[in-house]
Amino acid sequence: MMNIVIPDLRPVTPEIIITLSATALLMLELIFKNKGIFALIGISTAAAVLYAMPMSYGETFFAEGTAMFISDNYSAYFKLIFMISLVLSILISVRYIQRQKAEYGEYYSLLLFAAAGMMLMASARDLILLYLGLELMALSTYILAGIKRHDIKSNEAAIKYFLLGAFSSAMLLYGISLLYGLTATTDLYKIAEHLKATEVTATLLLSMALIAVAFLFKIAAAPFHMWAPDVYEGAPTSITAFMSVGPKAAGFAVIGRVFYIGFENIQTDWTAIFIGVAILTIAVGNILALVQTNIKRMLAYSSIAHAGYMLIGIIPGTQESMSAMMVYMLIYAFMNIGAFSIVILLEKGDEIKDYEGLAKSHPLIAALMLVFMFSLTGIPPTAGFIGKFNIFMAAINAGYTWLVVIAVIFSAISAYYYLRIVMNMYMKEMKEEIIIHPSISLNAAIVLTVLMVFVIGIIPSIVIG
Amino acid sequence: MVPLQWYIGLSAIIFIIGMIGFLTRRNIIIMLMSVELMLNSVNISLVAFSHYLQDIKGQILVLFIITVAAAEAAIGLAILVALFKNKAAVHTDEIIEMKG
Amino acid sequence: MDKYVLIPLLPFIAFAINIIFGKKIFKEKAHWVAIVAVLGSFIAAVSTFIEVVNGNIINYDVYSWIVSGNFKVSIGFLIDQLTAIMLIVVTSVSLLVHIYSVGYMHGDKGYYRFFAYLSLFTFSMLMLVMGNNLLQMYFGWEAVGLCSYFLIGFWYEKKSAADAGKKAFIINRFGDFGFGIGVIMIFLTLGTLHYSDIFSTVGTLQGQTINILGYNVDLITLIALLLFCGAVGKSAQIPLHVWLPDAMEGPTPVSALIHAATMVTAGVFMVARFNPVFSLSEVAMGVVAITGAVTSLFAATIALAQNDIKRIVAYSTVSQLGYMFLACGVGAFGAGIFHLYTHAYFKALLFLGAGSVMHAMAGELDIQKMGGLRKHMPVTYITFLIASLSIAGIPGLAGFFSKDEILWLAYNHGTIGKIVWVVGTIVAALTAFYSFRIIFLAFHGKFRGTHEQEHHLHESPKVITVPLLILAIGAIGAGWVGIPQALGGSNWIGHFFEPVLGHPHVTATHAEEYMVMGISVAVAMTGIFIAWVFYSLKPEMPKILAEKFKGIYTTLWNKYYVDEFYDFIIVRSTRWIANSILVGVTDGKIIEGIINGVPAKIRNFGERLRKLQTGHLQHYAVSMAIGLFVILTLLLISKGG
Amino acid sequence: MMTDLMLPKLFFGYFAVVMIALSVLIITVRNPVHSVLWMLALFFHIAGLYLFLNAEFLAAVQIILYAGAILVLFLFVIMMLNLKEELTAERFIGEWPIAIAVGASIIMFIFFAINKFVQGPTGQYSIEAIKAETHTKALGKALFSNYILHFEIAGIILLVAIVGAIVLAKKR
Amino acid sequence: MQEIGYPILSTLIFLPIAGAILISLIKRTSDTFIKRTALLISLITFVLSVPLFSSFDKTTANMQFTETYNWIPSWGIKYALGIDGISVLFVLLSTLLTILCVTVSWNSIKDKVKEFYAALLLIEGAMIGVFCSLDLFLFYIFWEAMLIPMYLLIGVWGGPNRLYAAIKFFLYTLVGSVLMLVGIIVLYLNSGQGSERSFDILHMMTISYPYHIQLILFWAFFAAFAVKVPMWPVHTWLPDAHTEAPTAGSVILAGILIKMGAYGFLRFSMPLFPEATKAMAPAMMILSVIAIIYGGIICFGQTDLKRLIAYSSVSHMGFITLGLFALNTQGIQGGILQMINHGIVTGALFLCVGMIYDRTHTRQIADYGGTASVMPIYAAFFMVFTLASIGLPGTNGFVGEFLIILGAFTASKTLGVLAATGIIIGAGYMLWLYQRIFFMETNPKIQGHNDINLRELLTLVPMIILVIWIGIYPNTFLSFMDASVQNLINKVNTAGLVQTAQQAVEVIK
Repeated sequence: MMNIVIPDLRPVTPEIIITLSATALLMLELIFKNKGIFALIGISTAAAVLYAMPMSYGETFFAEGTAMFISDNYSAYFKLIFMISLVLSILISVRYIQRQKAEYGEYYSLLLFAAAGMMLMASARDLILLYLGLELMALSTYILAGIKRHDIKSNEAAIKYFLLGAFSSAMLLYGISLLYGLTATTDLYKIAEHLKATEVTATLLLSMALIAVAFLFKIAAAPFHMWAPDVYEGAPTSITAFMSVGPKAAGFAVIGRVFYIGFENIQTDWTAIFIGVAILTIAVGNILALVQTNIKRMLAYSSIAHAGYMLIGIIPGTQESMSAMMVYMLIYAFMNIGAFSIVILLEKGDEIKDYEGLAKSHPLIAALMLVFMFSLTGIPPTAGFIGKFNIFMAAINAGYTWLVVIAVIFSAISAYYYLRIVMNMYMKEMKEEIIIHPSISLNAAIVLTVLMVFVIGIIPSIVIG
Repeated sequence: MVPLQWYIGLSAIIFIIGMIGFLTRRNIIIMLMSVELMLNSVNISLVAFSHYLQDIKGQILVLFIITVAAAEAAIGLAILVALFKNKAAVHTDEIIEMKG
Repeated sequence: MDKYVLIPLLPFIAFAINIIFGKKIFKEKAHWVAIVAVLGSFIAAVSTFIEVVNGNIINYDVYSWIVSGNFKVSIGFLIDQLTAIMLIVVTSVSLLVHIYSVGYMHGDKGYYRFFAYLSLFTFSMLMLVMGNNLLQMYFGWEAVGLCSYFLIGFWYEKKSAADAGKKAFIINRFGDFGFGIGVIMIFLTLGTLHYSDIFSTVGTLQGQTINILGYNVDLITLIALLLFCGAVGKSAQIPLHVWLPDAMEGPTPVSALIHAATMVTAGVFMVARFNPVFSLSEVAMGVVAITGAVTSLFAATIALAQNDIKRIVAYSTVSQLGYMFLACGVGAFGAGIFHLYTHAYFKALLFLGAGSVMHAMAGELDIQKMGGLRKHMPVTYITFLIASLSIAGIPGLAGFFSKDEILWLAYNHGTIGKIVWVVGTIVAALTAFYSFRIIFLAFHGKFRGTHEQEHHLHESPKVITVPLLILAIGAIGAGWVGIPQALGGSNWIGHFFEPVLGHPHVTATHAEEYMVMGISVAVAMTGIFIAWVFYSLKPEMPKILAEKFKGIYTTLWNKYYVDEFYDFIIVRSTRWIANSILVGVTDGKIIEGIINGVPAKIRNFGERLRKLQTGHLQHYAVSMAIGLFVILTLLLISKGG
Repeated sequence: MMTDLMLPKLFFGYFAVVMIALSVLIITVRNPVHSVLWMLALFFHIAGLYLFLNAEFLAAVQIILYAGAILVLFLFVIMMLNLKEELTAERFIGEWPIAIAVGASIIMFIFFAINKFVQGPTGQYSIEAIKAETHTKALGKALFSNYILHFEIAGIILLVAIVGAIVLAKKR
Repeated sequence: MQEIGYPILSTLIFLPIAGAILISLIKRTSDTFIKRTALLISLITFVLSVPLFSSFDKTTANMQFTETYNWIPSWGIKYALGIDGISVLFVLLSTLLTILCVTVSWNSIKDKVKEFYAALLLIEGAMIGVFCSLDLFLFYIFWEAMLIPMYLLIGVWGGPNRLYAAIKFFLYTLVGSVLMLVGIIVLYLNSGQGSERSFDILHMMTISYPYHIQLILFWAFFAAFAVKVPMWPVHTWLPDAHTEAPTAGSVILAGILIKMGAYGFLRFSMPLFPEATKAMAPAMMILSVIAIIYGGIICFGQTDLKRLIAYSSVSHMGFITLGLFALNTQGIQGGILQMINHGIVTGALFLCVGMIYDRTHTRQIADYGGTASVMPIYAAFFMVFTLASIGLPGTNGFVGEFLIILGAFTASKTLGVLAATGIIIGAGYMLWLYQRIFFMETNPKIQGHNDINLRELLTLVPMIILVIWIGIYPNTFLSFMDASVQNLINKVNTAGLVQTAQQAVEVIK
């Protein structure tokens, strides 16, 4: 008389693949001593996921006739981004974590777990599932941030990230609980239906605010951004690269879903919030980046600013703007990880002054860094320009011209600090000998990113439309 | 019959107390406990809701929250231990290596 | 390729050759290229002149220069009586000066350069006079200005020379500013710049007015005056006369050619050329006449007190130019040009004579340090004397006829005419005085210079004296083409000009004409006599007078302080504005202040913002809480539940 | 009438007062060990409240997992650090008034919000229904059918926690 | 129009870029080989650009040598190239100047030779791209892309204060450009009236935008163009950039880069927002006149050779914008011609300055004097360019300035007169400069330097030829722009008439 319905697992295949291989890695660690193989497995897993994705379209897990897990274009696109950031992070990690004495098999499996968490977030249409995915991602990232456990900075980054993360997820839960109380369900679509039927209450706004705060924390939008610089600086650079893209993307993914589907009927309210936050984020990110001396911190602030630009994609809520935001995310993944991979390439490349005279000793590397910097600034013919152009066009089309004007002014200001790097590389004399640590995987990552930066910059049609 | 608002109020109070604890205490462990406090307040309200809504999802969520809380505690304390090994510090104002 | 084109082209070719190959190939032979070219164009000019005399007016376009929308202007030649006479003047004087320079510039390191510039000048001057449209005239106008800039500053190592050249060019620019606007006005009103069309249509503008700052100004008057600005600059009339005396920094042949015979007369030429426009505006004519009269008086008075031989001659040039404008102003365009033509010869002669003296005195210019030169350099003395007599207006010599023609026609020309006639007569006296002041001080008495100077004294070589003699012939005979009927002549030249310049109507009788002549001759004689008294009979007299009228004397000596005034008003003030206002304040403080200030502000705002990022994680948490609080405030206040 | 109307309210009143008091104690007492103990007490009361809301399984879990596992873990860690110094050290951060002000104002809003609260539609799990098949069973059924995926993920999360704890805390 | 065997415009754009890539592959030790390659490429580019001159159809105002491919269909972006009478001359000028830049840098650039020539060629490609693009998006790409190599050119091979100058140049221009970007997007979004949205300029020109939009867009584009020109009061980047940039950089800046602003006005502002242009023309003209006089007078306060010439550029560009916004044939033709002239003359002046700087390594005017005795040939060249820059008849400067003043005078007498004063001022500072450098007794600092060598001579000769050619027979060049300019003017003048007519009809009804 126990009638357990075994639900259709097809849509979850990618997640299952990635979790299985992550678990497998944990065991393999006992067998293989050469960690290179792990990287290989990780990459091939990503490939498998991407392969499995198309055949996994559909919804699943029916509770009272509604789905909880949905695998559609939206989620697929974000999963693509996750996989890209995963692969690139793995590529830039291989030699780096050796140098950092942090080479554990768990490193890779944790990366995979984090990715799994993100994928769940992207696909969840049920708040409980969403929460679990978020926690899976978050917990893995906490650990990864602190994985250089002999390094005080790494510990500090981890503890800060962890505490604040826990704090924010508590808020998220409180919001969810209120929402549950209001609607008696955790399924976004049902919530939406029910909210449409009833009139807007202050409680709803409260819960929305709480949820928004939690997500904005994840994408490091001001004023919930303050963890980012410290954590980015302290964490191992490869993880910083990963964090600056993956969790951010996941955050945007859930924002898109929850707010567009769940809170559809109070769009005006949350749009107002996001506009304010977006402006603040762009301003704070760019202005603070101006005064940094540590390149990882600078990139942290720059990534905050970029989050602001992406929020501009969220605000209008048109099909166009959403896709623009996603495209930006993709481009951002390439250029940002590219920049970080250069940072990793250098023996000591954390301080901006470490780059003085790089063009003299290593012209090629300098040139590559130059490309990434200009792409982050958004100068054509790099991908960065396409991303910005796309977002701004969507926003203006939706009538947010004034917002775009603010954004472009700040993006012009941002040129100043990106150019500082270029200036140091090309126009200053070398202080001390610059040592670099190239490796096949790292070079592969750099080549891949720079290639994409240019290809997308020149033939944008491959990502837009 | 106790009105639902009371439960919500109670959970709200505890939530805020937890929050204040998190915001004010220097000791990281206490901060961690404050977070647990907040989570519990959420649990209370969830259970209350699910009772009054005659719906079970809330309680399932509670179950998961407890699980996650456990995991969080484990990881958090692990990080704390690692930190403690490098630098005998459990106070937030002792770990300001990175700023600006 | 007809000979009209050759007239200007030959000198230009000479210039091109000399400037490119002169330094390397020709060196000391550079003059041959130039002289041959000028000779060629002289011959062409003469034959053209004969054609014109036979009543063949040449007017045609060579090619169209600038075409933009409805604006069309071409390079072309108009050779009528006026141009023809100018051609003769220019090419002949130029030729003589070329020859003269061979001796004068001998051994100068810029020898080839000098001849190149001379050729270029000849080309430009010819373009100026031959042009059949205003823009081409403007072209020649600026080009001659350029050449004078080069030649004044020929010895550029001397600061004074460089300054003088620059001064000449820039002051001319002031004149050309008006000229240029005049050109544009003409185009905008008449839609063309070609003389023939302008003169045929200008009549339609009569009575039209244009509003300038609320005043209604008669259009023709405006145009005429704007053009006259150019003339004032080029011909060194008040108030733009200051550059000409300084121009004497250049080599003497240059002074003779450019600053006596040809370029400076371009203004007169232009006014004469535009007589159809000028004669339509009483006001303009009046202005021209007054300016001329005032200038001639003013310059003559200055000339009295100068000691530098070339400067004296320069001021006399200014005053003679004033004479010519005076003539034009009273409608006696023909007389003006006639005087231009005679003046070219005797004034060139004066300069070259002065040059010859300098050559002998090893560059000494102060007539107070000369004396008794007539023994040492007879040819120079004779020629110089002839020139002085001619300029003084002694009957029979060229100067007499032209000057007399002017005075006579002025006398005939209503009230303004009467006034300027009086002025003219006074000027005649002054002219005679200062001319003979030179004669007596430099050539008579006994030598007052140093000893080595004394036995260095010698007559100049043939190549210098021959041109002097030729010019002397000009100074004597040039006037004979204009002997008035009153003296049984035919005033051939007057009639020659009539088709172009018209003929002012004469009301007065021959009797009055004799009277006018008489007066002018008399005053000339008086002038000469006084000069003889002052500088030969009682040499102490001038000193006493100078003491007596110290104020006047110093004022004259300092040329009425005009230079100082300009220096203060224009040069200093401009530099002051540039340095202290534009560089210092607007660019430096205001614009750059903003440009650099805003980023700086942003930066230190960033620095302050940075303080908030304490690294203390509870502060981060608090900021989150505050963020939440703010959001809630906005939401719930706005919604009010 | 009054009694079975009053009794639950009294019950709740007791729980509420004690819980609030306990939570305040937790975040204020100087000695971490004490606050852990107060927390223990709090958890028992929470469990009680769960029973009161007839969620007996959750009550059990609350005791076993929270009180039994997590708090013990906390105690272990606390033992690690130097309590002597801790007892003398400053308890609060310098800016605690700000923090409290913010917290207070937020709760003001929360109250403002929640008395506008309208509860959602009621589902089929009425008290009777749960009573019919025991609470545990009801929960379990849901958990292993509709929420199987969540369940698995929860498992993975715990796995990650273990891995993380090992990676971070183990000697090497 | 005659057919040419190859897609000429694309070739002109991408040959230099390819060349840059090629150069960056050469071993950096072989400097001379790098130089030779650069020279060769620039020469080939020039030769290939000649057909534009020879087989350009002067009778039509249509775009010629057009190439069109779909690029980003989803945004209606095309890869569309083409030139008309307005742009053709700039393309030629770019290809010519690049050669001279290569030769003049031959010995003066010793560090990072490879990067230098690569950057130079990249700039050339981008510049030509700007002048050829018929698609706003494409245009913007080139417009911005040029900043990168130019920034490096100034910042890496520049003078002592180069870092400041470079960043100033970059940010100044960028701020302007991003505002234009917003404008471009708005324009695009409004371009869909009765058809597909597209960035195609020719398509946009067929649409008449509502006046208020025109006004906003005009100012948005103005922000970019005015900074590039540079118009007063946003000119202050120019002196720094010019002064600090290496010779080649200054030449490119003066010769082409700042022309792009004025070109932008012609190509976009006027035909796209005719009514706004008409409304704003007076303001623009006033700004221009201020620039003329301000830029002229401030030259008297300069002690630095390059800085003085830079400020004179401000004044000259004032003339150009004045002519353009006079909105009549003479004004615009004069303006375009004057752009060419200024490119030639100021470019040449910077070449000259570079040559003497290579010898003396000082830019202070006070360190010179009497140079004419030491380097007569050089002095002669410099004199010619000085005269051209003060607009002496017979040089190219005169034709341009005269036409501009004529046009300005037609539009507004007062402004015309004020502008004319610029000619006096110009004569003042240029001749004063010339005197201080070349005349008077020789300054010991420059004693014993040898006169310009053959390479430098050959660098300057083409410029002289152009100066005289345009001065004596400008019609060669004026005839190129006739048709296009007429077309443009008609477009501006007839704009809005239709709407007003409709309104009139409304009123009548």
